[in-house]
Amino acid sequence: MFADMLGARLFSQRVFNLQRQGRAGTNAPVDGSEALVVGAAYGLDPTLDWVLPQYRELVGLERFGSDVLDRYVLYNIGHPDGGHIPEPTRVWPPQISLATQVPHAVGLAWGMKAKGEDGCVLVFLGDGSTSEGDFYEACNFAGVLDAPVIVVVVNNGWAISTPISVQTRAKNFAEKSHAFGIPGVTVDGTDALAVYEVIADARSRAVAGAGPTLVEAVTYRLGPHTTADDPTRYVPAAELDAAADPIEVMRAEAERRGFWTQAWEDEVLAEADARMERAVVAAESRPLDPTVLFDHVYDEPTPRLAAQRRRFTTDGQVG
Amino acid sequence: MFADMLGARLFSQRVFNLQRQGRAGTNAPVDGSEALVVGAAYGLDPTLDWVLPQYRELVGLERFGSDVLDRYVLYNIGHPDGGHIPEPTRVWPPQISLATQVPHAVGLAWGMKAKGEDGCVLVFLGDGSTSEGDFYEACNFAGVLDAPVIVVVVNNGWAISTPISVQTRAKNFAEKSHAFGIPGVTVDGTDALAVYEVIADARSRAVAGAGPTLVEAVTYRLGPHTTADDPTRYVPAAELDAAADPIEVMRAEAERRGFWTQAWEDEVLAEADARMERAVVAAESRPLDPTVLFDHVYDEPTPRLAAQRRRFTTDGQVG
Amino acid sequence: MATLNMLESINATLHAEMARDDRVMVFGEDVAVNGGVFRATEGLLDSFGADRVVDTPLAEGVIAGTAVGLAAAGMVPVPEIQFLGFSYQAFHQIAGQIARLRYRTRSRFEVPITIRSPFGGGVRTPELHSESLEAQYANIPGLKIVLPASAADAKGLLATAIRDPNPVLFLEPLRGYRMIKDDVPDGEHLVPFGQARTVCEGSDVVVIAWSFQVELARRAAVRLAEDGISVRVLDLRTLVPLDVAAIVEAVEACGRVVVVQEAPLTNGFASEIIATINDEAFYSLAAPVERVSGYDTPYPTGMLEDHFVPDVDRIVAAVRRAAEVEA
Amino acid sequence: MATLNMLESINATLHAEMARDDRVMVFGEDVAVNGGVFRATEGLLDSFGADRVVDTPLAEGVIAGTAVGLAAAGMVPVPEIQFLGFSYQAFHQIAGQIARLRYRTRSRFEVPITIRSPFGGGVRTPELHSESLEAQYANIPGLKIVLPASAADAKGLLATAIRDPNPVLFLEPLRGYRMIKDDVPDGEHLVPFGQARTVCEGSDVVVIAWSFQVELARRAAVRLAEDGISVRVLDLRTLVPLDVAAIVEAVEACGRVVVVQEAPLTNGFASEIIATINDEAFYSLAAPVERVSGYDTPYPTGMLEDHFVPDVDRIVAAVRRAAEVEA
Ligand SMILES: Cc1ncc(C[n+]2csc(CCOP(=O)(O)OP(=O)(O)O)c2C)c(N)n1
Ligand SMILES: Cc1ncc(C[n+]2csc(CCOP(=O)(O)OP(=O)(O)O)c2C)c(N)n1
Ligand SMILES: [Mg+2]
Ligand SMILES: [Mg+2]
Repeated sequence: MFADMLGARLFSQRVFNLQRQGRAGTNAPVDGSEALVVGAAYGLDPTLDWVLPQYRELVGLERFGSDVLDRYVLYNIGHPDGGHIPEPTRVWPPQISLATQVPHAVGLAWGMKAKGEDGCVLVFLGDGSTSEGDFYEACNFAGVLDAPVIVVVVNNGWAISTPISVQTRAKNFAEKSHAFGIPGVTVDGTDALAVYEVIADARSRAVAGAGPTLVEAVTYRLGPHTTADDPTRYVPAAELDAAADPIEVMRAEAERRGFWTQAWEDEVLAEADARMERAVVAAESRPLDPTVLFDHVYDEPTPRLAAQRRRFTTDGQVG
Repeated sequence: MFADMLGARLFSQRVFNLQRQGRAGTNAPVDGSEALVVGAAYGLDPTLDWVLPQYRELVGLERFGSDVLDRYVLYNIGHPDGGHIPEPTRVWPPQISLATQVPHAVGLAWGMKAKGEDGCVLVFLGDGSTSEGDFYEACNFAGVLDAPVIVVVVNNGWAISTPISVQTRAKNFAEKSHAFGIPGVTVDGTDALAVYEVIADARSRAVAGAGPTLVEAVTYRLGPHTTADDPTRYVPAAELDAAADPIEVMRAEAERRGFWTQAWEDEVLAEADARMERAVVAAESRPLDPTVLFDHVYDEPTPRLAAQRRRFTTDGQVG
Repeated sequence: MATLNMLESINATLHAEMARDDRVMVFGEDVAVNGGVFRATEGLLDSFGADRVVDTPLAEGVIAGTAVGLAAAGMVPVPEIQFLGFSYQAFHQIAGQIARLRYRTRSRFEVPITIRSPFGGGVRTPELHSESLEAQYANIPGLKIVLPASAADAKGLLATAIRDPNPVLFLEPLRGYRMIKDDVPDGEHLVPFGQARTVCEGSDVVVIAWSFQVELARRAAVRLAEDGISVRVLDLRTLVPLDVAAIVEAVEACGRVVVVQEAPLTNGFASEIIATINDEAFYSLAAPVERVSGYDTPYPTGMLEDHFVPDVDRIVAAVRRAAEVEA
Repeated sequence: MATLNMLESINATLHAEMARDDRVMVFGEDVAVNGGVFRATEGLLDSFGADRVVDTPLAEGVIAGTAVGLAAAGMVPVPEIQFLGFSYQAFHQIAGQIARLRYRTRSRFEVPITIRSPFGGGVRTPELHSESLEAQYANIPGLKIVLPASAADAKGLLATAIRDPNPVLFLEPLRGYRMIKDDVPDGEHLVPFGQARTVCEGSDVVVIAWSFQVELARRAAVRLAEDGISVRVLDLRTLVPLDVAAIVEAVEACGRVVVVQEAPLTNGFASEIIATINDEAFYSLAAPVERVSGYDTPYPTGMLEDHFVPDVDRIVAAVRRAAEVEA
């Protein structure tokens, strides 16, 4: 798990830097959430379970297949194929329209249950996103359906500049489970093993037909919201300094247990670096024919769309 | 209160019958909710507080002014003025788009607080309507704002044909208050006095700046959903028979206390009947110039709208 | 060949499609036990069981949103939005998600969703039950928009919609649910999208319409025939895809055009028809295109409805205006 | 007279309007402490305090919905939707409630709400940040739709919007936030709605545009002047109300028309412009109206954006096509 966490942070920083170099668009670093994303991933079965991320989490899902990162890099450089994470990888692309992924996850879980498939669905959303009606409608329906879904609220303390105190007066985000009549758990999101156990547990309940679980993973956003954000305008320095860094937590733990050596970490980082380099090279050298602009609107283009494509290829005009 | 309850049922039945006679459109009878609507109304101050109903409740708000019923009759015969409950009556017209009134109520309470006005806002919605994101978003924001609002869930067991077991797995609707970090109370909606006390209490908290309260009033829908509904298709007869009728509850209570006489009730009903008759006559004789179709879209019609109105009055054409 | 009203035709088609493909699921508010508030889904629960015919909580957003996930799971979701006006509560899922999922994922996920919803005025329904919103969806690429005007088409278009691997808004004219009655072919009957239907031939003026307005146009054509004005009525059937060829052919044949819609005038779909004619058949126009339309007001209350919705008289008058213009 | 970019002009106008009328409230996601993700609301919190400048929970539906109640309480709400694509989450409140409250209540309740929201492409924003949705709102009576194309108009139109007792969608071109810079009149400056602006005079072809496309049209006009094609550019400023008179006047003067929009082609607002010309100036057209538009695809990812959004070359080519048609 630690290796994946180290990788997650490195991948995230590299994507962040690509934006700084004008090679990628706006993106949101994972900083602070490495443990909970990786811990959750290890609590699932990548061959049976699905993950619907928000956007920060994709760098930590290496366990679900290398396509996740490769496509995430493509996504961030603005290549349309970045939204296509190929079969059989059971991870959805980033969701920008916040909380809309929760109904999708519930529907997917409902469908899996209807088809008698094993496995479950895990969906991530942020603390701020819990204020959207979609979160509530979906969790409420999941309860009624006994859907095999795990809803993970990544409580990193902030929604851009908005602190959780402005999002809700609920005691905590796990408390919201009372509105749905489903179990709610709060876990330390900087402790990968604790998250792993909570998710593994929720998963067994889900696949056993015991229904959904709401998990609040508490962490702290150690970086800016995105490449476009300046957190010094609103994040209290003291609060930030006091926040635990999951990488350090894990390193200390590994060291205590005698697993960790600097050499090992250096090697992991070197590998991750090389792996990321390959992903970036592959992404930036991936060809793109502008006419794909017209593909995948429907399975077959409508006559009007086909006509627009023809004009586009001939004289770049429409009308 | 009992008189208003008797009136509410009678008014509601009369409007129902108007539809049967082709003199009114689809409408929803109050049957079963008389006690909670009247009890709630008595817990408020009509000169300071606002009520935002769903649709069933308007017949029980006589305490807020006779305009409420008069306009409700107009509304049901399809007269546009039915949506205009004149100043100073602090009641909104029926809301058909379910739960959209809850954000309105929270905004109104927010505005009253911002202006330092006394008073609070009470909003009704049904058990089914609590499944809408608007209910959740609004209650959650109300908590953050400490808005002086009382959200009353009229749990009459049904949303058309859908029982509450299909709406949610929450233990009860008051439980949903945990998601908002606000107080939640469940009260017997067939007991007008109990409702009165709960609302009066929530009101003092609201005006004292202690914030919102979620009230679940439990009752049972004794009639069809609306004039267009056939409940025998889905309502279990046994359940219906077992349900308490708030009018009978109140009558028994009044009798026990020695207030009630048949003569008194007959007189109340006779008055209510006459009062309703006046409302219907006034409504049906109210003139309507078709060109008002074009009024009140904006404070001043846009040139295009004015042109459409001109064509309408000359040759009834548009384009 | 049986004579059915539109509601019977839709109900029979849902039965047939659910029997044909066990991936088809019907869900929404009051669709199961109650068989739908108009009985469009009557009997489905008994025939196909509670796993495939499901009453949902009262929340349009999650009805549309779960359809996305069900589709990803390999199901063929046929959700119902009880009245089109309440699709507003699901707009972020329909316009923002359902319409775009295939494009966003380069077809990793298909979206064979058919959203059924009744709409349309003239029958004294409460607020937001009557609104014609097709134009508000027509500017959203990725959706197909289907509006049957006959019981036969209700069958043929609904079957095509359910089998279509793309999201379809299937809009049912509630005024026509029982009023529209015609012969419906037995057995397999598929009407392809993007093929307009010529309801009646004519050479002087073409009236272009969809949904219930087709019936009004037909009646207007009958009345105008008595005065020797030959009116062709074109039922678009689907707005997306649009049968541009049929429109062009009709405009070239008649030279004079009336478009009928119940939606408000400004930026209703009639505007797109006129723009399309401008693009493709400008030189065939002998007169400006006439619009018969709702007005730029919210849908009014019952006592004013009949003044708002287009009627036969207004269509007749518009056809006369078009016919009178000197070429 | 100061030279400001659009963002500075909007920010200054919000300051001025809040100072003028203490009923004005600004609220939305990240508008207070952070001053908005683009800094459009920078400094308002310090100047007017936490009761009038409020960070809300992350929920567009309730941001729009509470505006209705605030208006009923006598406030003048100026909510921000952080990006127009997320107004979909509030569609049921904007289209279903805000646009209709006055009509439903026969003006018992007024709705002096101005919803500010940035939109528009070309700057590599994430999904649903770029979409041009004006046409999806234009078929909803009761709303006014305002799209400034200059810093001066941003001031004059925003001040008018905030003072207007009707709901206004005030759509800000994020591509132009810093790029568009011009002289902004000091002090009181109100631009009335429904009065289009002639950006440059011309007699051969009129290009009709709004929002950032006006800037592209202006550049195209400059380039075409070099080849002796005289192009008039008309900035509509507001789509509702629409300045039909100015459109007719321009069509009569030029006879040839190009309409530019960034939204998808089908049923974009350009369709309504063409339909309006058909109604009011049909006989003045010397050629079919040309549309320069986005395509009927969802808004694409960054690497494809520049192929989707209209550019100067496409406008120039369309003008040439219109100019070349034999009268
Ligand atoms: C529906 C919607 N509204 C607004 C936004 C703009 N936005 C992007 S990220 C963000 C904050 C999200 O906060 P949170 O849910 O806590 O996730 P985090 O970024 O902290 O991981 C906002 C408001 C959006 N993307 N989608
Ligand atoms: C947003 C919305 N969705 C659906 C409907 C259709 N509809 C009208 S009443 C109703 C049931 C309402 O049930 P509930 O909220 O419990 O109120 P009740 O009628 O029981 O008082 C439904 C689904 C509607 N009016 N609005
Ligand atoms: Mg967060
Ligand atoms: Mg109910």
